[in-house]
Amino acid sequence: MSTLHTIAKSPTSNLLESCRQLLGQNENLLFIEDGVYYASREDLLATIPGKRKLYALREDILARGIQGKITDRIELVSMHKFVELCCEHKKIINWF
Amino acid sequence: MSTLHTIAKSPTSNLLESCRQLLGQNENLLFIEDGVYYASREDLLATIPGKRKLYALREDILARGIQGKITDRIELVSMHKFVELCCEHKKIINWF
Amino acid sequence: MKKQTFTFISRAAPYGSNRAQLCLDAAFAAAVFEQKVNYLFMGDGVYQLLADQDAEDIETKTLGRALETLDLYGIENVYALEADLKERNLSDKDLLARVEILGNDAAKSLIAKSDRVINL
Amino acid sequence: MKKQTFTFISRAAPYGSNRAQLCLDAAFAAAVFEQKVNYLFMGDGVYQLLADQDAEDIETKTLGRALETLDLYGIENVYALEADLKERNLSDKDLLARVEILGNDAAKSLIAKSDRVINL
Amino acid sequence: MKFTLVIYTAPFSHEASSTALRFAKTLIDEGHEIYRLFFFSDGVHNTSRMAVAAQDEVNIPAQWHDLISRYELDSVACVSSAIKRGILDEKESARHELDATTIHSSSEIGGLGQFIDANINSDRIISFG
Amino acid sequence: MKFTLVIYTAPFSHEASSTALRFAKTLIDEGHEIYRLFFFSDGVHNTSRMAVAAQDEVNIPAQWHDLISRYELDSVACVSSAIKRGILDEKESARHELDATTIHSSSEIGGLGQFIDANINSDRIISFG
Repeated sequence: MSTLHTIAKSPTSNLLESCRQLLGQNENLLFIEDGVYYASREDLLATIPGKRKLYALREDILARGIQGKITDRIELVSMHKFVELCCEHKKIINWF
Repeated sequence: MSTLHTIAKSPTSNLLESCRQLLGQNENLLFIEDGVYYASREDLLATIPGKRKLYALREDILARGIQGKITDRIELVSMHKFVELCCEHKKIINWF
Repeated sequence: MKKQTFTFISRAAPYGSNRAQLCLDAAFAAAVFEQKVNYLFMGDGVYQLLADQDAEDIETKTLGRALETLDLYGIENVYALEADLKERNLSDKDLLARVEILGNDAAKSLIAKSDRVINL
Repeated sequence: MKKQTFTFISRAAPYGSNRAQLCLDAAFAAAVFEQKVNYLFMGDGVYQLLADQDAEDIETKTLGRALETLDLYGIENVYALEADLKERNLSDKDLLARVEILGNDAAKSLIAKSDRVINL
Repeated sequence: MKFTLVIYTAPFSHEASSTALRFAKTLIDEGHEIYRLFFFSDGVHNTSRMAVAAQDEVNIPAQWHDLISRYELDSVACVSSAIKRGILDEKESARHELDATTIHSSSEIGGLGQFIDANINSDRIISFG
Repeated sequence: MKFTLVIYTAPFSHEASSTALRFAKTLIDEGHEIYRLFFFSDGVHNTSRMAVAAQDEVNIPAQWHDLISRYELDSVACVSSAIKRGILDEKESARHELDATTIHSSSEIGGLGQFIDANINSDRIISFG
């Protein structure tokens, strides 16, 4: 029952860096929209300690054709799972 | 009669870096809107070789209260001078 | 009405977009409805705190003036992120209002204690 | 009608915003009016070139498919910036269309030879 | 669970309103309650009844209207955002001596109080922008 | 010199349309010719006749309308951008069976051909976004 952060812009936005400044222990991340490009950037994700769960919205990944480039740490999720993640986390912080 | 580049977003946008990739010899830069924060960032402007002219729109500087923080390389210009600069340069490339 | 702790994170520079004003309007509304309000300036949002703003020539309301009224609305917990001030070469002498400068860890615990986080 | 050289710089990722589509629409119009058109993908714009795009599930037109028709419109000078591909770990094997990969200096001279630069 | 969705961006220019729409449909699919849709800033354009989409494009405001009508959702366009963007109901249109309304009948114009109320009374708030 | 201004963003959300307006006034002050104003993407909202500004705020669409009318400027809202954003003239409104127009009478709806034409026939093109 911790916090879910969503990130909706590409790495050019530096939103992950901003998010990381406020990211607590055991808080999880979901990449959506242009944010899913982060899921293909192992170099940038390396700054997020491993015990945090990293999710990315499948439909946004497929739209952009990056399904073959996703790093192992990412779990692809459906819109249904997105809703479920919102229920499982008490607080949601949206970065856009 | 070269090219004038305008930059309209704050340094968080990395627009100056993008512009620099395409910045030719003797091309000049004008910072407007949130782009004027660049005029207070000597560290970032250091990447632009000295012979280029760097301008910033005075009304945007005054709005933001950064008139005391502008580096020496910057020439503050009025809207009239902005128009004049557009006449003096054959081509204008707008970064936003 | 239940009383909750709202934390507003204002990350946008003033004037270039309406985001800074939007965040402020929402915080004023939370205060009017007697919620507990924290206001955190982060990223380019710290530029909102600069003294000597005057937006008359760009025909806009001067945002800095509105920030000076935060405490009139009962918003007294106003913070700015230290790292983001430093990155922009700003120190507390440049700032218009009494804001508390926070490190990332202090900001994290502020967020952790909030019920709602509005992040603009 | 005078014939001019237009260079379109497309810097936005597809789908997240309408910028990529906007730039393409403008370039198609220039081609229809028989202007000389260069099309340069830069920054996040290089993401538009990825093969295997399918935007059906987000209920949008698949932009990659439109890019494949560039040459049908007579737009044959299609370029991508090498540094921006590299930063995103992309190589020419990932790309859908025949694009010429340019270094910054080659791109600069492309721009220098253009009459109009539309930069989105 | 009770959800409130806050939408900050206009349709057609950003993916966010389309993501929000799919998220809302999924909430309903799964039996969750939508406490309120709150359209803020450029998001108010999602409530426009004047938007005409191209044939190969989804008319997002029309889809919002269908969803809101069908499930009788509470849908609010922030008044200060709306009127400066030309999103007007009968009352605002009359007050400003204009001759037409532009908001879909399924949404109403309301104040930031409804934004704060939604924050207090929903289990979850998600912002799309 | 002959200038064309291209405006990509909506008023009230971004400074760009306000900068463009001040730039246009300065051009006129200095005796330059404005060949065309071209409103593209969200920029079409600058031509809305339905926008009602707050008392302490400049009504940017109204100011554009005054400037365009007074100096009889050529002002075009891109058709594909406009109709999906609910910016309609009489022809588009009738064609889509709507009951109102939303564009100021001083601007017209036109195609991207007018964007290309402006690029060809102006001495300078400046984009605001």
